[in-house]
Amino acid sequence: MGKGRYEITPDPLAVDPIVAQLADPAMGAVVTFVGVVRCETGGREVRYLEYEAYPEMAEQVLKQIADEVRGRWPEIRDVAIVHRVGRLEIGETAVVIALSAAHRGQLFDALHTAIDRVKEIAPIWKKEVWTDGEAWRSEQ
Amino acid sequence: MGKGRYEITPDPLAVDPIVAQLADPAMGAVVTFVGVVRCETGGREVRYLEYEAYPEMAEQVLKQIADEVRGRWPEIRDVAIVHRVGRLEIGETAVVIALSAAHRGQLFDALHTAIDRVKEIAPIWKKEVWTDGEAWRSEQ
Amino acid sequence: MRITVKCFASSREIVGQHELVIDVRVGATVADLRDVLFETYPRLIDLRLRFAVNAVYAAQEVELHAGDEVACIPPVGGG
Amino acid sequence: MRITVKCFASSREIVGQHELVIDVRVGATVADLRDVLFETYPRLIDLRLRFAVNAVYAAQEVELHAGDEVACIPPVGGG
Repeated sequence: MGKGRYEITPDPLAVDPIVAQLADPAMGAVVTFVGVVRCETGGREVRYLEYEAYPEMAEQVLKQIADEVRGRWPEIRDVAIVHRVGRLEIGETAVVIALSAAHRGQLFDALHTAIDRVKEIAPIWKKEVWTDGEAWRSEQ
Repeated sequence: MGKGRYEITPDPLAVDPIVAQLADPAMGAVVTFVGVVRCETGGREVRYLEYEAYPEMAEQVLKQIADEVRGRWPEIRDVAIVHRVGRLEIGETAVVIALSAAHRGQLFDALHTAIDRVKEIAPIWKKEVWTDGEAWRSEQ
Repeated sequence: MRITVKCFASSREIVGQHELVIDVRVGATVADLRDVLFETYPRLIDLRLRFAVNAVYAAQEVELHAGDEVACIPPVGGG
Repeated sequence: MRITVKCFASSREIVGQHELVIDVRVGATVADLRDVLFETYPRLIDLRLRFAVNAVYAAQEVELHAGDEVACIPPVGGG
């Protein structure tokens, strides 16, 4: 319990290996959030995204987010947050968050909070490259 | 949008192929619920589970659950619910639910509702085989 | 008229088989079929069974037709 | 004393490089370093920058030490 995984990687992301990593015999439920590159943003056609991170800090912040979530919902057994960086095409996965517990209980609220916090505080940046320009974008 | 997938299968389940099946260029977020066989239930040690379904009806009911969820949260783009049957060992996946949307928005509440409804109405039964006995179990 | 009855999980174990063919009078309802089943297999009475007709949950007063498939639905436990 | 400054995303593009080494007086704070950066690269002023010291978010009044690594953190956009 609590092996965790908090990682910034240039490699393509898959959900099953991350879920497998959380496995323990008392785990009965896993929820995941998968963030995917969309073809459109604010009415503009996206060609691709470019993600950049401050990896040493980002991995610490992802772990901090996991600690926040587990502090607030103690029934959470384990948390993994993996974020990709580099150029990502439409349909590619930018982030995977996985939370495990014995029972489904509070997993849904915890998952919602985890992705909100990643977007709020993790030092990761996204440049949108449109057909007619580009910009660094934030939800803040 | 709305290709859907509602299936009862004896085969092992993986998350990534189900997420991939929901993919469309305007999809930005997917959430999944993965139900896993636990080693323990109500203080009893579980040896394995035996799932049984009425497949023709169960697949219709899974589609009905997806329609309910999409009716209540219209921003949901697509839904997949796949449930395994047969003998499942500790750590094996019994059910995968995946919901996609353009943005994360209401995905978390919708996912919570979807798994609750599967447990409530899908004609699928679970026999727990403990070290000291067995019984058909329901949350109802 | 002949009705196919499908039994699952605990009801299948009590009946001893997955499928039965039962004769009921024309105009019989789900409740009438249920009473036949309860008479033949009294242990079904404790199961809190619901019934489906042709793969759709059906109330006790639903009228059956020749060739219908009725399913015994003990409390479900998916997920 | 020498401070390493790491720049990311829009701040990296404005500065033109990922890493700077900047000399500040002993006892200088994050705010002092920020002012040096703003004087040299005035376009940073519009970015709503936050700062991290040794990979932890730091308030403006935090005092720096020789060898610290300060990061310019424009509004983040992960996920």
